[in-house]
Amino acid sequence: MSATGTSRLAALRGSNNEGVLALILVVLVIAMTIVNSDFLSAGTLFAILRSSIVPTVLALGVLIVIISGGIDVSFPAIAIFSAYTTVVLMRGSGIDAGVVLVLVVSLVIGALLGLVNGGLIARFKLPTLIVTLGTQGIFKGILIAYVGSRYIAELPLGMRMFSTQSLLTVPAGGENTSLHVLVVPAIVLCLLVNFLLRNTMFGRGVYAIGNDTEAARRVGFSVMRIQVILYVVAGVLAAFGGVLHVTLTRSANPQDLLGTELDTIAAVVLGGASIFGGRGSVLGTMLGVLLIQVINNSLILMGIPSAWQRTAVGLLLVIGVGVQAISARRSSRRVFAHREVVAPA
Amino acid sequence: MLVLTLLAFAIFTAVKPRVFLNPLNLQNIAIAAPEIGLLALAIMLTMLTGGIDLSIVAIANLTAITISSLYTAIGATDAGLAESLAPVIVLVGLAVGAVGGYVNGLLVSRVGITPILATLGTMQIFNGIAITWTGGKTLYGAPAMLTTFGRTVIAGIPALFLVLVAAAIVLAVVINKTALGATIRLQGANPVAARFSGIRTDRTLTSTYVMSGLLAGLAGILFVSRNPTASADYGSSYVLLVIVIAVLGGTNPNGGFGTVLGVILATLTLQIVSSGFNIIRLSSYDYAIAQGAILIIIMVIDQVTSGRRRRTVPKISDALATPTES
Amino acid sequence: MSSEEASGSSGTGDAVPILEARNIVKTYGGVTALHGVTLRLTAGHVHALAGENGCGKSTLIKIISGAERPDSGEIVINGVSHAHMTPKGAIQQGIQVIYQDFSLFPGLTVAENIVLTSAVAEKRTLYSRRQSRPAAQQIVDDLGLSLDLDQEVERLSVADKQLTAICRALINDARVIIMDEPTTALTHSEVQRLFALVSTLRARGVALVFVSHKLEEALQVAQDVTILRNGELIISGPATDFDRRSISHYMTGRDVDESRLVNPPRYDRDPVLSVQDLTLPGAFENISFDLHAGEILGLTGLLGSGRSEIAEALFGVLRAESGRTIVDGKATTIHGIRDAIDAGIGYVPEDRLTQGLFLDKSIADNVIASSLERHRRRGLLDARTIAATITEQFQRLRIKAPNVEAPVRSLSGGNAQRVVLAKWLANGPKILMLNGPTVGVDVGSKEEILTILRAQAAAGMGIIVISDDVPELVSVCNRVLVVQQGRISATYSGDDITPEAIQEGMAA
Amino acid sequence: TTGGGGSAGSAKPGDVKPEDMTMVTVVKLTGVGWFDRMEEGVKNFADRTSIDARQVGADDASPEKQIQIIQDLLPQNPTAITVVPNSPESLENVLGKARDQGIVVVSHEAAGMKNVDADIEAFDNASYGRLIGENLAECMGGKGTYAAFVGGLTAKTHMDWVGAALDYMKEKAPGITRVSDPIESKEDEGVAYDRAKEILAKYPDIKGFQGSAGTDVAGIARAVQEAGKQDSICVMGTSIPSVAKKYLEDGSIDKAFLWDPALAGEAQLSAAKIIAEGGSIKEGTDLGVKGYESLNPIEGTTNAFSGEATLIVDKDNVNDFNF
Ligand SMILES: Nc1ncnc2c1ncn2[C@@H]1O[C@H](COP(=O)(O)OP(=O)(O)OP(=O)(O)O)[C@@H](O)[C@H]1O
Ligand SMILES: Nc1ncnc2c1ncn2[C@@H]1O[C@H](COP(=O)(O)OP(=O)(O)OP(=O)(O)O)[C@@H](O)[C@H]1O
Ligand SMILES: [Mg+2]
Ligand SMILES: [Mg+2]
Repeated sequence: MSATGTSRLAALRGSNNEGVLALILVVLVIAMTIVNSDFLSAGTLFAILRSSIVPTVLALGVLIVIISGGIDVSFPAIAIFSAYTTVVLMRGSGIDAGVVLVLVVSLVIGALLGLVNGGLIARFKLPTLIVTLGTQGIFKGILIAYVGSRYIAELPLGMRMFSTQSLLTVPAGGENTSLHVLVVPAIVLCLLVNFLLRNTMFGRGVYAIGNDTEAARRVGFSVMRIQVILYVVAGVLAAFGGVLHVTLTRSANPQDLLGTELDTIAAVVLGGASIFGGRGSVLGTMLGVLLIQVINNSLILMGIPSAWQRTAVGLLLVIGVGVQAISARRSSRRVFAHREVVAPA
Repeated sequence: MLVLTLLAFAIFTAVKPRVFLNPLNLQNIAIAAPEIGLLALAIMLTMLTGGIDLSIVAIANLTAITISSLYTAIGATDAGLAESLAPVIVLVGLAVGAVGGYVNGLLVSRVGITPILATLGTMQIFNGIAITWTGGKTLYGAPAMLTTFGRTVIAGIPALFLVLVAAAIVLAVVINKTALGATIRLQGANPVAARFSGIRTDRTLTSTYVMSGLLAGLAGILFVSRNPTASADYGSSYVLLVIVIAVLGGTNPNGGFGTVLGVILATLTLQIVSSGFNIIRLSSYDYAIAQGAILIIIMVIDQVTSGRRRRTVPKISDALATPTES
Repeated sequence: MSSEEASGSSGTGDAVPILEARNIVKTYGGVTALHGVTLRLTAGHVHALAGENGCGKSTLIKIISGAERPDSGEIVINGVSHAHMTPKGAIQQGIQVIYQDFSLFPGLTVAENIVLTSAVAEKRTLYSRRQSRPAAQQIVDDLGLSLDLDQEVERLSVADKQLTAICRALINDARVIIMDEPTTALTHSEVQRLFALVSTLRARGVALVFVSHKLEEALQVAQDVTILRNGELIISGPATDFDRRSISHYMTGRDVDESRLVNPPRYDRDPVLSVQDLTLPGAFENISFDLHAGEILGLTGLLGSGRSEIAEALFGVLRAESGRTIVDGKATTIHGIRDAIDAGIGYVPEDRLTQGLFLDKSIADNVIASSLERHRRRGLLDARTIAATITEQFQRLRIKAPNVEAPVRSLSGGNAQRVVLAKWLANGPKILMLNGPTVGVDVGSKEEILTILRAQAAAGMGIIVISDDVPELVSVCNRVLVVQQGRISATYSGDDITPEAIQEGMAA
Repeated sequence: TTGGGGSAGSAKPGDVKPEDMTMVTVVKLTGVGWFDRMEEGVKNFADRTSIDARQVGADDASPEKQIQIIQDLLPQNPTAITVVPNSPESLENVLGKARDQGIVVVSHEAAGMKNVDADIEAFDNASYGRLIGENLAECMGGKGTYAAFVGGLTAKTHMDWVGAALDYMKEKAPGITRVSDPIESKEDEGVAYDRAKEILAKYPDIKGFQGSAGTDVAGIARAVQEAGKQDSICVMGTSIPSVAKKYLEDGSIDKAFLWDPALAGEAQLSAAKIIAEGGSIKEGTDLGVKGYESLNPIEGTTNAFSGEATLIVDKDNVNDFNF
């Protein structure tokens, strides 16, 4: 095959197999539409998009951490901690806070919690998995033991007002189905993080650290600073996700989100990020989340009996990543043009 | 790590000697530890190759369910027969564990799926199978052989604990004294070099996950031995816990380094700490806080002390790669 | 050209140094890497830093670049004294380093790797692939290279990785450029282009440090020479005062004999390896040759000629599409590395760090990595024979390390290579293929390694040396095959094996 | 074996004064509204009787943690342990040990357990489920399709409730059919919402929903409301007033069913007290707690009794509750 041909192929596939993932997604959707024609409807589409909002935002934070060569399991705790605490504070202070105040408060809390992670990891060079496993317990404990454990149904204005806003509404069948307005901030955040990772030196630094921390130091990146900042950013994103979650569910429940960490990490890795660090893209992550949401939100439509649904989710996940893994292997086959190419690990 | 275990022990002994040193309490620790310890060993083994196995708890439950339902099925027709077939039934259960592990092994080695994804998928598959199989109900009934074994105490030490000890010893031998063990560690240290050194990567990975499946199966047997029930959702809280234990025990999640002893000690430490806190009437959330704090403090101490030994830290998580396994 | 420039320069004496490292002491745990070494760099001069493997060259460089901190000593830049440097500080002072281990980012593209350092130094906040590309393109063109700027570094050959590292250092208008063995993987012509660029840099008044175990290269570019031995400064002076012999004498403290010395193979017996019409389209075509017991066969050619692929096909890394491989008279199909090893073939790969070594593992673990099967007794590993093997190899290859438990990461380049060699000798193969066996290895060790190869050959092993180090080929090979465009274009044997002959065979 | 649990071991029944008694209530998990409420009842009981009674529980509803907690209680040798099991069967062993040791054991939400001195239910799950079914059928006007949600396919009580409701429909409201097996909400309001949306998409003319976990109906109600069908669809099921309030008010939840965990907790403890003092629990026993004044044995069991403590919440009385 010709060099240009392969490079065009590679371009299609994307640096992290985004292409393949997109293809899998399309195939899946087609298959599901064949099984049940109702599947391909504005209603389902909107529902899936809506249910992807929070996972996507959370995944963005995870993505940054994973690219830097770390693993964060504390983000659900940070998310719900920030959002719930904000709600409690607002109720306590009696002011019916608007969007700005709500966001400021919760994002600051998220940033602080992220700072705890980043500080420990950067200062003591600790394994990220362990640190975040630790802080996760601490945050969760403090939240429920000292902030509160009640299910709160009355939200501050800043959250209330968006809970039921919709972006656009289309008539489908009898009634109207509408797309929730909060997809907008989700998409904006995706663009922002994408910019942060691709077009800022900080972003390059994150990739550099993930590739080879020592080499990053040698080219002059201040590894510590970047690490601290990136965990703060991750904390802020988590907090944002938490606020979106509370807004969407129209209630603040301190037990929510906890326990979803592995699924989110899976979505990010599915999106082409390497758990060993140095690789990953926002686009891939979005596709990864979308794929998992499509799977989760279509089983009833597919008429799969409840008892079999977990199995189905697992199977689809394995098949999805399997196809991807195989195609990734293919792409790493060597091409000879009388120039040596070392096959990657 | 040993220091730590003793420390934890000492503290609680000091705080509430009557209750804590109560043989009953010590036995409790020794009864709860084994199933967790086995699962932690399984995770540690897969981490040695730079992977992870999230499906172990699901596998353990499948084993438990297999044993319980086989027993009750045969028992329905002929109770005596069921009892006499107990050993066979247990072996079948163990086999289920091995098969589960084999599936993981194939996905990771042949198909080449990232372990965390492969096993997250199979975790749901196995768990789903369990739910379909049991219809979500908790099965009741297990061979008397197992239940009596579960209650047996030899020289003040619960038989269950001896199982863990035995398993640990066997695993330690496999890891440190066999070619397979060596290849597992090398595989984790540098997969490419492993390939170029003639190590059969596929075979190594497959056997690793089969072994982890077997350990999980053994844990499943302990489940039913502790109480003659089997359900799809038992032990779900163990997944994160055993990861904590493995890493706390000095296993490097990036592969290559980890020790059986470290994991066992870490298991005991956490058990001692948890029952200790329970005794001093700490709420489960205060406990969550304490556990997290302890975890981090230990790592910091370990880092500060070992920091002098190891200068350069290529990857952040290598910080705890202390080559003590050989 | 170099010679006349060398004479033109007046040594280190009068000119003011723009950077001076004074009385540097550095210890790693037990190992003393440097005690009291001083290095003075003069604007417009290339300073050759020579010494055996593990004598402290890279350590000195890492200290100047801030990658490591000295235990004592100072670094004086334009009269300003620093107790130690930081990577960022050094870069801002205009110090650029080509690290021996490249220190590249495998997941990023060539272009990104090249421009990243300068971007950091300029304290940029934003980064744009598009804008950074031309700069990278520029330097690549200056060096007349054919690097694919959009390729991920992970996918590159060692040579291209090295070229990328070089480009990265040269792109910044640095005042001091330190090259730690920059030419290990480069072809003759690439080296010459590098040197051309070096002299333009000198004209700009840049001070350069050049570390290489290819002594004639060092003498060709350098005006000043400093020689270390076991972390001690032995001598420092103008290049004109040195020649190849004297340098290797100062390095090793003895006379190194590099003359051609070969003993006759067992041509009487059947070949241990017979390759017939081996073909992998795009990589190599119709490769046929015999290798006899006791024979050392040279396989050379320009980089990318296909010489490495041939070896990798024989070792099962690649799968040849057609052709026969006959080992010890038995037709053998080699579909995987394991097949090759079972057939008694060993391979010391080109990319030592990723393919050859377990860097974080101990020397001991590395040495037995390939011979675990042979060390089993009743299913278990036999600790005693293992210990025996390890100590035997450790001593035979004279690996310089505190003990066998030292992590390979802590070894110097040459010693690391000995570990890879030890790994294979421990498995006692019939056929041993070595790709660039003495790349980055000092003259002394080189001689020792070649001696080991001769001894193995004498003991009946068939050896294939893939290399473009002509003197090396001349000194050990019974026969030399030249590969061009994936075909064997010439064969030399006996007295036809002369540097000149091989040079033009490769160039032709 | 009813009553007389304290026969074996240290705590001789009868002769212990309340001041010297310690009782521990082990719940599924702490830090959720439901069990916070139950803790209020436990405190009430402690104040009322001057018995040292406290509530403990894990940070998630997992059987293994509950076993662990009870294991760790044994050495402290309390007078009584009352427990709300996550998985009754898996507690049999450890509770057996407790009783051998002379500890009185009373359970809740676990009718049919063997190794307990008594099991106290707010009601028997069958009739509670049928009650929900009856109300749902009436609301749906006796015809149409409905879907049932459970916190988890492994949550026994939930499965009982939806099962009983379905039986009711089969017998009394043949015009009503259930669209699929019980749907799993994973105890998560968000999941309940997503599943409800799917159901609405697949069965546009669905007429009713039954929820089981505390937050199911809230999630369902949100989906229904967004589809603008709160008037045409009946949403009913187990929930907590504080959770259901806002949706009851706008009619997207029609009725919520529950029992007051505070009273349930108190009832368990007073049953334990009676047994510890040598008495026994039998038909008609008065636990001195509202809704538990006259216990009825639950058929098919020897030691399980139910009160009549079912509460039905709708938009009119929702504000009478403070939990
Ligand atoms: N990180 C480290 N930890 C421990 N010892 C080290 C470390 N780095 C280098 N050393 C030791 O310091 C000595 C000097 O190493 P250095 O890499 O400077 O040698 P070198 O002159 O560059 O050799 P070569 O020519 O093979 O590159 C060696 O003995 C090496 O083992
Ligand atoms: N408002 C309510 N009215 C009646 N029963 C309820 C109510 N809320 C929860 N329950 C039931 O009470 C028990 C405890 O509920 P809760 O959700 O707080 O704990 P849980 O661990 O989630 O238990 P479950 O998973 O069974 O709900 C569960 O059986 C639950 O179904
Ligand atoms: Mg060096
Ligand atoms: Mg609940």
